[in-house]
Amino acid sequence: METPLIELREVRKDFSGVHVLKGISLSFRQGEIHGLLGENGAGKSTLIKILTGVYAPSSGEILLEGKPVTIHLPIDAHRLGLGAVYQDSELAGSFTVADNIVLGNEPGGILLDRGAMRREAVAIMEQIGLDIDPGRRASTLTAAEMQMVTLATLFHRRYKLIILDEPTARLSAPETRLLFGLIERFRREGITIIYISHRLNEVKELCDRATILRDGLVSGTLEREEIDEDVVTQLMVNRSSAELDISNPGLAQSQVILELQDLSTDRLRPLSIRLRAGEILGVTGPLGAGMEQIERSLGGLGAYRGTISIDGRVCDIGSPAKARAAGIALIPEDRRKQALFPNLSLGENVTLPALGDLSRVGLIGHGRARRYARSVVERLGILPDAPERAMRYFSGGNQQKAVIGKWLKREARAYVFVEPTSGVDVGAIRQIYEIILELARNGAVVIVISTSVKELLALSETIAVIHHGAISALLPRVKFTRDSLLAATISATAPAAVAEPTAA
Amino acid sequence: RKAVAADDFPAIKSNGKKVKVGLGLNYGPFNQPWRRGCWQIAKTVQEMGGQLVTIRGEPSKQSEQDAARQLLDRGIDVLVLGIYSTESETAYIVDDAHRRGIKTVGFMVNAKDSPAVLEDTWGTGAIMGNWIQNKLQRQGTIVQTAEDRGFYTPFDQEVDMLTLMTKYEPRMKMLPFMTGSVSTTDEISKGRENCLSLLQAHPDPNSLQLITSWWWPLTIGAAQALQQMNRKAIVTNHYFSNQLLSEMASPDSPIQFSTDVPYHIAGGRVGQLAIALGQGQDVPNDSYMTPISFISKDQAAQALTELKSMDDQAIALLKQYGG
Amino acid sequence: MAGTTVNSAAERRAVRSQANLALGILKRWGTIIVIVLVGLLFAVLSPYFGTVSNFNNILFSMIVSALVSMGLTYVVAAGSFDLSIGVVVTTVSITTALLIPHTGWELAIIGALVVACAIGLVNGLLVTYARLSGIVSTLGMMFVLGGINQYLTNGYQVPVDYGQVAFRFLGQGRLGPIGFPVILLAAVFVLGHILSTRSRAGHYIGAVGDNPMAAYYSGILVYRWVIVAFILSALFAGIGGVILTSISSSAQPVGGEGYLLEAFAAVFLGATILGKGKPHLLGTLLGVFFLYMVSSGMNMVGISFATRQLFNGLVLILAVGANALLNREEIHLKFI
Amino acid sequence: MAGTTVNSAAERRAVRSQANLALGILKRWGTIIVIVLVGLLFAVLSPYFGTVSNFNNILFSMIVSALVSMGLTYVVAAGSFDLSIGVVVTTVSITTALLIPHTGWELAIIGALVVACAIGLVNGLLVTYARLSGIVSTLGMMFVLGGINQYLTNGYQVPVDYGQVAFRFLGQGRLGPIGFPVILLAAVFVLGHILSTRSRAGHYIGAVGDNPMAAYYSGILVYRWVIVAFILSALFAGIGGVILTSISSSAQPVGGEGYLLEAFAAVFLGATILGKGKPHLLGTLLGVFFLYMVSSGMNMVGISFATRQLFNGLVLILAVGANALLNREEIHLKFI
Ligand SMILES: Nc1ncnc2c1ncn2[C@@H]1O[C@H](COP(=O)(O)OP(=O)(O)OP(=O)(O)O)[C@@H](O)[C@H]1O
Ligand SMILES: Nc1ncnc2c1ncn2[C@@H]1O[C@H](COP(=O)(O)OP(=O)(O)OP(=O)(O)O)[C@@H](O)[C@H]1O
Ligand SMILES: [Mg+2]
Ligand SMILES: [Mg+2]
Repeated sequence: METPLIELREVRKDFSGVHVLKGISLSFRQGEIHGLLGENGAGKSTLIKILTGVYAPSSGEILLEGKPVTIHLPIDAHRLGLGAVYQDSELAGSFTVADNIVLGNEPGGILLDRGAMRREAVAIMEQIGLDIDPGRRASTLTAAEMQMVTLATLFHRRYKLIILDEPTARLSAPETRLLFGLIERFRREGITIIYISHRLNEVKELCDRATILRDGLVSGTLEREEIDEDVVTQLMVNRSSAELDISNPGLAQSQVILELQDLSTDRLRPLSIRLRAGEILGVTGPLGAGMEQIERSLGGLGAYRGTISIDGRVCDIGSPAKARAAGIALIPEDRRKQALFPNLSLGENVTLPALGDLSRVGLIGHGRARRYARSVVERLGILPDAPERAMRYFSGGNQQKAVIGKWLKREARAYVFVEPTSGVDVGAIRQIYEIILELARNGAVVIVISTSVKELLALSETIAVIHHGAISALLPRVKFTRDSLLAATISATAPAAVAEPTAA
Repeated sequence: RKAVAADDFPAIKSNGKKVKVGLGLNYGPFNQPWRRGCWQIAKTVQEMGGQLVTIRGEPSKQSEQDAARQLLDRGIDVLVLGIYSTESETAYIVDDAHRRGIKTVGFMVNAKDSPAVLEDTWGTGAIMGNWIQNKLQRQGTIVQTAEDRGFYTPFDQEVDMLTLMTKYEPRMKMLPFMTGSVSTTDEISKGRENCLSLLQAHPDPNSLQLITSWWWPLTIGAAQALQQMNRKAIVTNHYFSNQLLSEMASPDSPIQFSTDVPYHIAGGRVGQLAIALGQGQDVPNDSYMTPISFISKDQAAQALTELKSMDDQAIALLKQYGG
Repeated sequence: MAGTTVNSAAERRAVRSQANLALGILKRWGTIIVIVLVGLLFAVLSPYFGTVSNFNNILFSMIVSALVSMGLTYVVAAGSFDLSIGVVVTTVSITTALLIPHTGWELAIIGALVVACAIGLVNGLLVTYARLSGIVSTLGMMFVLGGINQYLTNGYQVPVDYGQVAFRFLGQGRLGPIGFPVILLAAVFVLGHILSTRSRAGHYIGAVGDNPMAAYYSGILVYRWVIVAFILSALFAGIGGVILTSISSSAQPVGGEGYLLEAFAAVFLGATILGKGKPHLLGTLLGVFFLYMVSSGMNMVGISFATRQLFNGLVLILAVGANALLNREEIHLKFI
Repeated sequence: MAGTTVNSAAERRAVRSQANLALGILKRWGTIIVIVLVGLLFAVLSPYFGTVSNFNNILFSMIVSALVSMGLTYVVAAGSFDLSIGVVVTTVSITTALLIPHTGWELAIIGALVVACAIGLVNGLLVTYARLSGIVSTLGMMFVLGGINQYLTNGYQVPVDYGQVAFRFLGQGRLGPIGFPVILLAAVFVLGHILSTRSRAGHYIGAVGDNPMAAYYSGILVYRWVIVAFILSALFAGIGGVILTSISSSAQPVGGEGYLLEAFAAVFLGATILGKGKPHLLGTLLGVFFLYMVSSGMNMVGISFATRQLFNGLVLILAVGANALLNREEIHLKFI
């Protein structure tokens, strides 16, 4: 058989004594789409960062088309034709979208050719059907838009290998389609793709082969036809996928807790809805439809019209602090920017909202705090279970778990989760779902804003689909099947939406 | 020439008793007079059979006080208190010293319950005023500059003295004080900038007759400004320095008169007082003023050579004390 | 999965612990080791350095600087800068000296510290609600206070009556071998340390400094804690001012600015101590101690002004460097 | 979905544009308006302020400070601090003055600027590869250079022979009404401006300062550009030093430190100019001009030291404030 494009031999990596990759040997064939799966903290991102020169391996070697190569810096990788969109890719906030797309590979010599830069960027954006004002400052983009722009950066260099680290974590169904289109195009151009995701169905749909990492080791590589929920789950977290299935038994009680009356913003048409104790409302829709407006209003992040009342009391939610006081907890989507304190320890991160309860006479009991942190870490199975370790050292999924962990203690009346399981492995997803259901069981209202159909079907008791800033469908979960919901999210005039909104 | 108040300094003789004198060397690059002072203290102490204990510090209050406190642990009989800290600021050190039976003497600054040798600021002001008034025949406009007020008290005293003398001259006008920043900044440029805008504000050639600068870098700045705007005005200066004197010596420089504090004389007197104190001779807690030297343009060259030779000697001697 | 967690976690713990044995100590103690070594060097070079009374001297010298630096620590931890602290020392010192004759020393101190807090409050408001750059606004404040100091004193020093025994004891008194102000410093440090490690204020300030956006989303009153940080910084500087007044039985019209650079050196040097990588009070204190120890040591050894500065700089770079080189982050992208 | 983004994007554009019409102008010009107003104030108070020759004087006075500040702009833009720039002025000035007698002025200048770049390089290496905190290492460098300056000069000024007509022309010459150094400044500014707005270096330095991680991932050699920024800052300070030597026909052993605070004020004041919110060369230049205009104005009006400082501070706060208050983004969470 022909020489693989990339071959990894016995790649090891330890971060100052912590062994993360324990000897990975793996090869990627010319032009294949190779899925990479594994529980949170298994070492996927680390592996591809080594492959692209972000980290240096502790030992082992990398062969490109049979020849050993050394990759010290990302630029070396780019030169060798290895491109990647990392899980923690970011944009330069004060730069324009165009500048970001061509960043690092601008046309022109010592002096930049701004005109050409913009033209190239616009060309790329048209090519991939991305419609954002190229002159916009990147800091004004939504998480999903940022992700798409990050993807666009792959198009201004010629790559042999493209690595996508959980690209769909921040995308909704329609953009995911768009992305798959792009991947298809890469495949046709014979570009090899490494596709990291926790969404098995995506991997099944796309990949020719899939490798499962577990705890820093390859626990198996599957051919396309072998890829199957159970096998993969087994290899990943050695449990059968059946164990991980979960659904909302219907926890809604009678009394109404959260009531929105004609809630509206510049980008959200008046919306009225009453949510009962224990009710979990799932909200979905395409990018830019206005889902985020609900979260912003409830979180006190933006001005809104209409009233929000909790337990019958109308409350003014002008700021996150007020929202918090009113009993609303927002678990935002962009964890790195909006939820995590990278240089504080895992322990400090999860205890922060609970400090009040952990202190006596205004003094925080260190012992208490430590015990509490441990309990959270254990309950969520955050790996490594090192509460004293700085948050930035944790893997994407573990960071997400920590974000959820922040809110375990606080008794809020209403919780708003945005993409609660983005980048979380199947095992952990179940734990997070259990926590969410637990919150509902204890009589809180939960709103889950998510673009994962599977997630909504598993968690919600009621589901709202939003299009162009208005609810196009608001129905009990039972009224939906996977396909009908998917259809409903993609176009406003899907069958499910025909049924008149009668819920709650 | 000598100043009147400076003349009554007691004649002091060593009675042979061995004395350890503590002295902090806290002069920096701009403090060459201060160094000449230390030089004479050291010299006198040696000549009168005493032993000098030094600590090399930095030119700052903090460092000066640190050095003083550290010297108290060096088994000294007499402590010389230096120039940066005022009488109040060193009071606690003096009290501590006296508690330990260590005598104290102030060098160019008063010290609590101690004798001291002082810079004759009032005299300097008076001499300067006297010269200016004669030069201008008691008519015309003058302006003063020095370091920021409160930064170095003697300057403030001299400025006030001259202002006062001018008040009594109906045909003389004193413009508002031109503040010249502090020694951590580029004072020559500062002096130049200030003077430039001053001249801007007084474009009429005979709207300003004379600039008195109490600190030599500011003087040089002022002189440069005058040349740059080619304006004619007399510049007078306080404090010698090699640069100042060589500038003053050059024929086309507007600097015509300069006073100076002969630190070397003061140093000698401090040395004598220190020995006397250490030997238990009785010395009243009086402050003695230092004579004032002042030169006109034609004397600048000679003053420069004297200054240079003194500096060389000073460096040579103080080397052995880590100067 | 529970299974895997346990043993993988177990493994990791094992690995970690043995790794710690190897590097951990050095990492934590890198800077401190340098400090100790430098100390030993001086002790060898000069017989007078390693003495108790010299140790006391060092502590005594660093009091005001330590207080100012500790205050600054909070502001830097909150993610801003405060350039006005130096002048605050002077302003508070003047206020104290001016008040004493009228109100007696107890009220004078209280009054002066209230003034300090007011200044901090204004700084805080400017930086938060008024949305000004911390550097520019505190620089502006520095000038404003400088002006006010001139108005208050006309450039003359304000004496404190030598008869004010009780007040002068604060700065000049001794308990046994130890100077009383040193004890004050210790007390303030302990309080400050508790505040920053054990109190909610401390944690929130840290959180705001680390990621203000996240803090905001978590419903932390970001502005409040930034303002608190500025008040603390001014208050600490104020305490320094009061002690300074007592030490020098007077208030000087200028001079406080000198503490500014020292404070910054101390805070950022301190941040590297104990491998924390972010400003913390203990580190700052050790940082100040280091700076003053070096300066005292150089006094003792008696080296020339030039060498002195050279050494100062090299030793500073060395201390931070020692630590930086040991704490090899995977990717290092922080340049402040 | 294409649809939705289109009109949402469109909406946003629409909203923005109409907002611009209302506030935009003020936003962009807030600080500048204050500057102009202050200028007018002085022009009213003193008939001699608004003259061409005074304008020249202001420009002439600000040359060195402007060069230092412009250099610092690059470092701040790259996300670090450089506290050594002030002393670099002195060191380079000394080097120039020392070299001239031996090498002639042309080579002396080249040599001195090479020294400057070397210093910048060392700073850069310390902050990147050696992973030191920018503040501490450049502070250390500041001390080291201070010491070296002493060694080079023994604390005496280094004179430049009055016969060095060509060299002295650089700083003291005039072309018509305009001082030659002012022309030099203008030239350097234009080059620097092109460098930062049009060149790859400027673009990447900005990217690194904005988000080093993003820059690193996109294959930008982060360390290289940080180092370049430090070299530029030292180089600009060096040019300042050379001109200073020429202006004052001598090199002083100390004094450069004074430019440091001015530079920081200018850079962060400048960052608010034209509503950019991040440091840029034009802003810095205007910032310096503002500071020197105010000081010259106050000299003319002849106000007391106290009032002078007060005014200085208030006007500084006002200038930044004017702009900050107008630029009301959703949430303001930047406190430096
Ligand atoms: N810079 C770092 N320093 C120290 N430890 C690190 C660092 N980066 C990652 N780790 C550790 O390495 C392990 C693997 O991290 P990695 O990001 O590769 O996991 P992952 O497979 O990508 O998980 P996820 O699916 O959550 O993204 C984790 O335990 C993480 O804590
Ligand atoms: N220590 C001093 N205190 C007060 N005024 C002084 C002091 N020294 C000098 N002056 C004043 O300065 C002026 C010049 O002083 P000085 O006496 O040295 O010069 P003179 O008397 O003119 O010359 P000469 O003393 O030849 O005989 C005199 O008006 C004198 O009053
Ligand atoms: Mg990952
Ligand atoms: Mg001075």
